[in-house]
Amino acid sequence: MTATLEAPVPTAIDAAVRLTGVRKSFGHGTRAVTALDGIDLTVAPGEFVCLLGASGCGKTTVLNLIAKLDKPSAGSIELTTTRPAVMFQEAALMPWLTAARNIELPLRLAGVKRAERQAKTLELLELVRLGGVGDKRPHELSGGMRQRVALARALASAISGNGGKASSLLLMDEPFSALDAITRDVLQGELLRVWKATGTAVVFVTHDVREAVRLGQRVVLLSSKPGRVVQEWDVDGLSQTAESARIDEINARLREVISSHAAA
Amino acid sequence: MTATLEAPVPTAIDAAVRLTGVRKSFGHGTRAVTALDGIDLTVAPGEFVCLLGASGCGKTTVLNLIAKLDKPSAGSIELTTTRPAVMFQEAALMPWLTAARNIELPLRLAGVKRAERQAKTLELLELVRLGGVGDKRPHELSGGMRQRVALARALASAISGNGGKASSLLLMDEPFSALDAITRDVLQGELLRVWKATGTAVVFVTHDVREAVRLGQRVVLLSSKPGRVVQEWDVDGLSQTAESARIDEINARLREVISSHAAA
Amino acid sequence: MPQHETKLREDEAAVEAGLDALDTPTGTTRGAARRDLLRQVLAPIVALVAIVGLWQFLWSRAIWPEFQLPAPLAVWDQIQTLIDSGQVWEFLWVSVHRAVIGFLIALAVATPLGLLLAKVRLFRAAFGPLISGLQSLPSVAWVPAAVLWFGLTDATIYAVVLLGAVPSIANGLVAGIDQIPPILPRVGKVLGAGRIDNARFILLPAALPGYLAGMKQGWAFSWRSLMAAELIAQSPQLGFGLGQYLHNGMSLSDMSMVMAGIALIFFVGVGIELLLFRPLEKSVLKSRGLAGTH
Amino acid sequence: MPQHETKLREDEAAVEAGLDALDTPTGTTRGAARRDLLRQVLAPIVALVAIVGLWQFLWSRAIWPEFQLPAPLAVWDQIQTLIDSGQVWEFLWVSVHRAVIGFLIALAVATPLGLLLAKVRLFRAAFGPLISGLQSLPSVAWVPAAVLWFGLTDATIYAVVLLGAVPSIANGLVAGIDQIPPILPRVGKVLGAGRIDNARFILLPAALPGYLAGMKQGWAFSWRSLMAAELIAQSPQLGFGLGQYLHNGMSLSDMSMVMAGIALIFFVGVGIELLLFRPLEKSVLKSRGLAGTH
Amino acid sequence: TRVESAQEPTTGPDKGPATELRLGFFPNVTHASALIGLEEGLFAKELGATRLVPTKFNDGSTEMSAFLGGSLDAGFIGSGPAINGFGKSDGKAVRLVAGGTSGGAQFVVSADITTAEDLAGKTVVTPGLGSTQDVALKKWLVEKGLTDKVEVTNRENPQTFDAFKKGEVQAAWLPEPWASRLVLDAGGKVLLDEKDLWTDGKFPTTVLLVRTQFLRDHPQTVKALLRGLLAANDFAKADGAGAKAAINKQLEALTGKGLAPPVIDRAFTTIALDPDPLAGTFPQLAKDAVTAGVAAKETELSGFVDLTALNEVLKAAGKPAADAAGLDKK
Ligand SMILES: Nc1ncnc2c1ncn2[C@@H]1O[C@H](COP(=O)(O)OP(=O)(O)OP(=O)(O)O)[C@@H](O)[C@H]1O
Ligand SMILES: Nc1ncnc2c1ncn2[C@@H]1O[C@H](COP(=O)(O)OP(=O)(O)OP(=O)(O)O)[C@@H](O)[C@H]1O
Ligand SMILES: [Mg+2]
Ligand SMILES: [Mg+2]
Repeated sequence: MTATLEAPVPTAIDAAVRLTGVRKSFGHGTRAVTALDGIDLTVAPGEFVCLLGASGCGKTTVLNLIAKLDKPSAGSIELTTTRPAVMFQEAALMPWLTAARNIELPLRLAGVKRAERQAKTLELLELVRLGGVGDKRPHELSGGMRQRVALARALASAISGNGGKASSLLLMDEPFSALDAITRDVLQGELLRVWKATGTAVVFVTHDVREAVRLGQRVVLLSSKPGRVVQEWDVDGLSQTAESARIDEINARLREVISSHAAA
Repeated sequence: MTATLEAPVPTAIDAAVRLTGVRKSFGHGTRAVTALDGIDLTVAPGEFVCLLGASGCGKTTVLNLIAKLDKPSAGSIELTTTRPAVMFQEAALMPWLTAARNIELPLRLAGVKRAERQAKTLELLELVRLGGVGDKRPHELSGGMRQRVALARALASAISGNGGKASSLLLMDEPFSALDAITRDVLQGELLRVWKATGTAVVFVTHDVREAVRLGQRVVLLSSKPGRVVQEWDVDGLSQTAESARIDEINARLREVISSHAAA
Repeated sequence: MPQHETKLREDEAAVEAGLDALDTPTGTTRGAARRDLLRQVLAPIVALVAIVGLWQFLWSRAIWPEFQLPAPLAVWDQIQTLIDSGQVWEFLWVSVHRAVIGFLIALAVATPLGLLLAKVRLFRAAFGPLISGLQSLPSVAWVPAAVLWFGLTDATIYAVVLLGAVPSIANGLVAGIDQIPPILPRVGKVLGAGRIDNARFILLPAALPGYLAGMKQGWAFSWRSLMAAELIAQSPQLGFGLGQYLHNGMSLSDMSMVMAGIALIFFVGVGIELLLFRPLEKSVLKSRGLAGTH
Repeated sequence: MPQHETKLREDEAAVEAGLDALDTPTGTTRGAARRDLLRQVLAPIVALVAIVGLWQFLWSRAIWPEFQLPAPLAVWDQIQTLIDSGQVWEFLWVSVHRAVIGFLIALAVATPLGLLLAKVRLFRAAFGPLISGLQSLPSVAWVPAAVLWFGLTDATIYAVVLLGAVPSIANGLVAGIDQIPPILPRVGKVLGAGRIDNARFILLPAALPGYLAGMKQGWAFSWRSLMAAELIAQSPQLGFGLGQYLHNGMSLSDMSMVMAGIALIFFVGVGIELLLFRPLEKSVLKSRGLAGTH
Repeated sequence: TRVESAQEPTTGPDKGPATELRLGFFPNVTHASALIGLEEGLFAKELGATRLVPTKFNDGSTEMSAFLGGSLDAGFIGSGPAINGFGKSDGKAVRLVAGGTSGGAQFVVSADITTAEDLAGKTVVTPGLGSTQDVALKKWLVEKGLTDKVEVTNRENPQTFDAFKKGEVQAAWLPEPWASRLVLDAGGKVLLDEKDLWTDGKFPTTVLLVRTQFLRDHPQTVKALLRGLLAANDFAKADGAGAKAAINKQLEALTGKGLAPPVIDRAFTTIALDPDPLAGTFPQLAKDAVTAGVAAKETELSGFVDLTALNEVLKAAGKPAADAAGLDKK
């Protein structure tokens, strides 16, 4: 804990995550579905990558593979970071724990001391604008509130996972989908702040092109059936106008990809 | 099914739904939370109303009350329509049924004949762009696909619920939140088509002001803690420019309401 | 037609509302809580009184001779005698403390066993069926073997109790774990829980409702096995418990004594349910929003 | 330090991978399926063989006298004799068909009972504890009463079986229903399901995993109660089942016969588990994505 | 507030032979008459068209329950449960119609016990609370003044046998063949033969009970049963070896195994098959139960014995009548 912040040791690969020729099929025989086929994707340490794609194209599957929750059917996945922190598409809160205890859970698993844990939890609750509802159970929360608790938990996991050290990874699956515009704005800002402060790499799935461009340094578009990387855009440090042009461009391409799929 | 479409019989009240002074608290004693307080809301037969509000302000609670899934703590709720069809915020699919059978369930409960049921189900699957995955179980679907199955089920329920007759009601809780922009566009179009064809009243919860203005005839903004109707806007038949002005106006008001709450 | 339908629907609604009203008396929060408690206590008593009333009625009609259906009062007299002589406390103490100890040991053995069964596929394939087979062996079958192996000691009794309760609790835990939404252990994994932490922080709490159900069945097995063991193995070393009392009633063909024994065993079962499992179950379900109010 | 940690983590990962490999042999789909089947069948056999081997070893060390621990072969001889004389089929038929009939009746009674208990609060408050109390009454306690009331007929046997199995299955169903995510019955309600439809299309299927677990426990209760009931007496009306065979072994104090009886009862238990409950359970869990591969 | 019972056995007309006779017994040497009669078909022959349904029981109390529940018509049973059952049904359910076996119970102890005094501090086993042997032992202990010095427990006979063999138990009062097995297979010796406690060495071990209602309705069937009983006893008297073989065959069929020849030989010497129920001993037995502390008050035995049928059958066979000792009248 008292270790000084070290710069990430440059590896031979110099990538936080590298997927090479990854294929993933579900099921056997005739019922088999190939969700992903030939995914190549590299995320540099500290990079913020946004994944876009049609509903059902395989974005969640990519995150699961990176998090080692599933095994690829073919291809390889290399991770040089610490255990990634994941925010699932569903809130997936432990129904027997209060909101605060849910957030505390990763800290507890990481062996953080009680007092520190509680302080951190309170801080995170405030961050997701849920101060005061820490003692509520998941079933007493609204959908958006649950999503924010899940976000806080993922952030707690990200903090505890790297013990304050660099070269960590945060995987987020549509983290703001159930939030109103204002709360979303605030949380996007908070996320960027955390990202900048910790230098963690982020893979961020969203359906909102505007959000992707605003947050990400790079936007990756997946096709569907099977999922493949179709195109990538560098969206870092764009001016206001360039940003809105890029949004239109991506939107157009997205429409093209999705319609072609619908036609197929 | 062969009955001719009748115009809704004008009732003395002439409202599909009327909430008068509705209050709703959860829990007892010191842990009690007042989610809604003094909600007055009228939805005319065949009207399309969009509900907007901060995360956790009570939108879902309003829908639950209208659907008679909860009882108000005070105030009255009158319904002149047939049993409302509801699309919940979660997909809430039956995990033991395939996608197709989930969609078929309301038809089955309504006693629709087998052949007709199946034809209808196929049609609805196509409508939500899920032709071909009808035999998959919910856990084999992506988040957005599940949401679309839930949408198809709600539409099936809406159709079966009024037996083709008028004066029905459709309650939808963020039905498109997990969908990509293109699919969402398509489904918004389909929803409008269904609405126009059946003359059903719709209460539609969303966080997307643009969507609310595009779809709704009226937009209702709720404040939070406790939820109250703050303002309403008529957004029917606006021109392109009027629409975007209205969107900005609503957004500003929303920001105002939500920040005031955050400050409180 | 619509008019008619509406009428019907209203009637239905009225009926349902009536049922609901029966179910959930409305009122102030405090009043509701008190009424809830009252119902918890009163309802089983009323049901019991009704059953005894029916019994008394059947008896008074003299449809069956006294030795087939003794009078409720005769049975009560037996119990009264036991209470007056203070013996009842000895019986209850001997049996209940044994059942509780046996149950706790069973719990301690069955929990790791259940976790292994649920989570190590090979172990489950190999031992799952054997454990279920073990569960279906009647206690009476074990008693002679256990007496032969352990003599007439408490070890015999505990062996018989464990052979019944352990598989039942383990199977309950396995069923509970099998029903955990798979996303929760996945969350545990990404949050950095190892095998032990996963069991402790995710699997066991997540499986708790199913586990509790298994524990209830396990308790029933413990208690039944204990009674069977006490019925068959009798000796001063073993003390004198409810099973032995029941056995004496049977040996003497004394129906009122048999019924008194059954009544005592039954009351212990009901007591454990009301004092232990019911509150546990309620709080577990309630804290998860599963209170089942509908 | 980080280096070291990484090393540790890798080691752990290797261990886990090893365990996983044991758990889930990778390979082609067909191969995997075949290996899965093989494991289902082979693993319990290997486990059984190991247990018998241990037994043989203990016997060969002659730690206990023969009448306490008979040789596995002596027990096998007993079974062999039964098979040769064809008697074994009679025993099995008598006992198993009774247990199955009893179990089915119990299921038919317990299902509506469980639904009522789970869904009507007042009913649950009144009868829930009584049913649990009933469950904790040992079958042997009922035998004299049942003989008095129903005579030496199958009715007695079924009464004893039902008194054990019905509460168990009903409690299992209640536990299953209690664990249903509340959103599902709500969905049922908005989709227009009445009380009956709700039970049929929502509650029962949703509670199926818990219900199945209860059924397994209920089956164990049926089978155990049946064995206790079969000990009562032997007459042409009652047939000659496994329970009677076991009892004969006991009254001859012939350990090898007792063990043969236990073995037969055990195999029926394992057989029912492997042929009925295991596949049912697997398909139910699998179709819900709960196959528990992790 | 109970209405007058309609369960008084009705004294209707004789209903002729029954269609079915359900006969209870134990697979035990003390039930020799039943086993021989069944094996040799002697009951069936006499019963003719009445179907015989033999029902094997494992203990007296269950058999008594079957009687009380009306699912048994006649049955061989120990004198203890017989008295007990009669008392429990207020003298209604059953009648004693004949004797079965007398003798056949011994007090077996391990080698180191030679006198009654040696029993102090030991545990003695009997087959069941209120069983014939249980009562006999407890009464004996009272007479010897050992009641508080000796612990009496009940175990099933086979368990007692195993425990005796393992040395866990040093004394047991058991019926045949278990007394013989303890002596021959487990190294026990006889401390006391129950015979020696009774005048003439005769006491009822097994008797034949008939359900009162059945006796009223079908006296002919009961007589046929009794003729079968006499035939079985005559068979045993005429052909001792044949009788033992018959018993062993029945045991084998019923329990899967017969008795070793030495055991059955020895057991046979201790018992006597006698249709006389020795009614005169029953008041004493009822008293003993009170002395032994297994009954709170002495069972009122008047009306228990009904030897009308037996004496008719005996007379027809040219044998002397048996005496009901006054117990046949209310
Ligand atoms: N466990 C599974 N079994 C079978 N098929 C699956 C499974 N999980 C995912 N799939 C399939 O894989 C494809 C990709 O699913 P995935 O969840 O990755 O989509 P997604 O891009 O996250 O979509 P969404 O935006 O709707 O969340 C889908 O077609 C889905 O049906
Ligand atoms: N069962 C419950 N018990 C206690 N509190 C509840 C319960 N259900 C809802 N609430 C509270 O009521 C308030 C409104 O919840 P509701 O679900 O209606 O919000 P919402 O407007 O739908 O929010 P979102 O946009 O996040 O879905 C919240 O503060 C929530 O905590
Ligand atoms: Mg997804
Ligand atoms: Mg909501």
